Amino acid sequence: MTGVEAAGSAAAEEEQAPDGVSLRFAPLPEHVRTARLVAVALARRAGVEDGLLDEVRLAVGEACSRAVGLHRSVAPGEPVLVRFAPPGERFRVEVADLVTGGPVPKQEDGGEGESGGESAGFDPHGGTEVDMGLAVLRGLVDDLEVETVPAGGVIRMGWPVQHPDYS
Amino acid sequence: MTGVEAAGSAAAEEEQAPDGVSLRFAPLPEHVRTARLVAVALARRAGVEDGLLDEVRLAVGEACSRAVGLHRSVAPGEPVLVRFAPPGERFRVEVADLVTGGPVPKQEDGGEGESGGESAGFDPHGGTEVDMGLAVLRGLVDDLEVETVPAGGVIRMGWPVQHPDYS
Amino acid sequence: MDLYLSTRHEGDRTVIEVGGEIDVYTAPKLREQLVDLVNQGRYHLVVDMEAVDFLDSTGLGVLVGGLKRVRAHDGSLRLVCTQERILKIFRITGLTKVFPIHQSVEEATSATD
Amino acid sequence: MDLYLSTRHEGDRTVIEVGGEIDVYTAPKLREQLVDLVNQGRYHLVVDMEAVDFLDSTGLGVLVGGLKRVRAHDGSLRLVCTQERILKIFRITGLTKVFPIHQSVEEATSATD
Ligand SMILES: Nc1ncnc2c1ncn2[C@@H]1O[C@H](COP(=O)(O)OP(=O)(O)O)[C@@H](O)[C@H]1O
Ligand SMILES: Nc1ncnc2c1ncn2[C@@H]1O[C@H](COP(=O)(O)OP(=O)(O)O)[C@@H](O)[C@H]1O
Repeated sequence: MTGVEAAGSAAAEEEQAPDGVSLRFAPLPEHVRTARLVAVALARRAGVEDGLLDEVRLAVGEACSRAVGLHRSVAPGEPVLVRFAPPGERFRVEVADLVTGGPVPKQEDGGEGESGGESAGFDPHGGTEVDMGLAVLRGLVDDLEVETVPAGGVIRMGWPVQHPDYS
Repeated sequence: MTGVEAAGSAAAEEEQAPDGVSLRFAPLPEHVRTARLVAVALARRAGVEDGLLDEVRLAVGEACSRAVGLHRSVAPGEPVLVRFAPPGERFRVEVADLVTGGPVPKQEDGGEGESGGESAGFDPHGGTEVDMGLAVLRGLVDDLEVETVPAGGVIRMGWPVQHPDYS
Repeated sequence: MDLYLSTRHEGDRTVIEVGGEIDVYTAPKLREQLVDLVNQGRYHLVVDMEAVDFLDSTGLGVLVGGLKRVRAHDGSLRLVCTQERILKIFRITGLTKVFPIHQSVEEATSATD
Repeated sequence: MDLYLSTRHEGDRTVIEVGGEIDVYTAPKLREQLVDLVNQGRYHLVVDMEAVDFLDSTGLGVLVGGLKRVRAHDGSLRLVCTQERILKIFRITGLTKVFPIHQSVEEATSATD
């Protein structure tokens, strides 16, 4: 967790002076791919070892899919925010949603997705998936923090880097 | 220019509810690569034909390099903003800086770059380059608008798409 | 990269070859395919994941949904997967206990347990 | 993708093979190489751009800077480039009138105009 503190809860607040990179996107599945692409490019450049890049790709994708899922039904007009910290001893990423305990109330069960007419009750944007996403994140990422903040929820993740570009 | 109007000058203002994707980054050369990567991925997905992707890559790179160059000497703590409009009849991109006629005053000549000790007077972050960047943009992009707004400068670009994903 | 699907029948078994990325963007396509097959009365499914490059929890969710559907008809859903990075995702979510995972399509189509 | 540089001398000419992306991030490396060569007294440079994948105005600026430097010593800076998408960038900036652009390294190293 050590490397994560410095970032504070900046991602959940308005981003005033990001000294890294931040990506904001409408809660659409296709943009999760953009976030994955950016995450891997930045991780590689930050010096995350090649063997960990798949983990970064999957973890950032999961965190973003989860935020997209949370936003889609109740806050489709609000963007999801991903913040990549500037180069340091760790490669740090924060994914913020506005739904978890945030200004936009979370639905009791995620069952009211847009894909009505489902017989078996599996809703790709419902609670099952959000939980499965968290299960993947918890199993995958050692340096993981899932927090509820006034502005919503933040998932913070960190990975070691081999050669910090700046010190 | 038709496709560009809808976006207004949103990129130059605070981004309240981006329904597309926006990328904010510290004015560092390496982040220009991130912007290029995102631009090409989004352009491809938006339906910009393959033959135009090189143009998108170069143009977005030029606009971002220019903004980075403008920020570096006088506003290194302020981020550059790139905004990709949601899918529509055109693939629209805006790159905003805070220096051109903006809150952060532009230096008279860009000659005070960090690379002192240059004998031949060519400064990679100086005015020459900013002008060369504009020359490339003007020669390259048909649908180009370079505007000074209260918050700084905005470069707006648009390209045709073959199959708008949403209508 | 997109999702590629190709389906073939072998007796009462149906093999679905999946390639590319199964994620929040493409998973609906796979779900549709599984739903269609069940609606056509195909209740013994083998999902060949050897050409899958990326799988996330949305993809897992679709597979779990498929399993629920075929089980409602006393069917089966078997996976073919030998890629360590894909297996890892089933392992950390405990789904290796839920899905029979096979080393080859032959093994999966001939399994009867 | 990064920038790759390799330099060899042929008589009083120096050939600099450039590969990869010349952009705002990598251009300083190329500039340093050109400055070093001029400081070593190499005033006749041939920049082989056949393996360049991407070139932006920062790269153009570095080449123009190199040209200024060698000219201060009555030298020359010739380019080897046949890639249409790279040539296009020289054309739209009017730099085809500033740089001699050759079809091959052989042509460039033997040119005397
Ligand atoms: N619109 C997109 N935004 C972000 N990343 C994308 C996008 N499309 C594809 N990618 C990612 O880029 C990588 C290469 O995909 P590519 O083959 O270029 O895409 P496509 O199948 O659209 O041609 C993949 O890892 C994929 O996740
Ligand atoms: N840190 C980065 N951010 C954004 N784009 C990058 C980054 N590094 C490389 N790219 C882009 O990704 C593409 C493929 O480069 P790749 O070979 O993956 O990079 P690398 O040389 O760092 O391994 C290139 O077009 C390059 O511009």
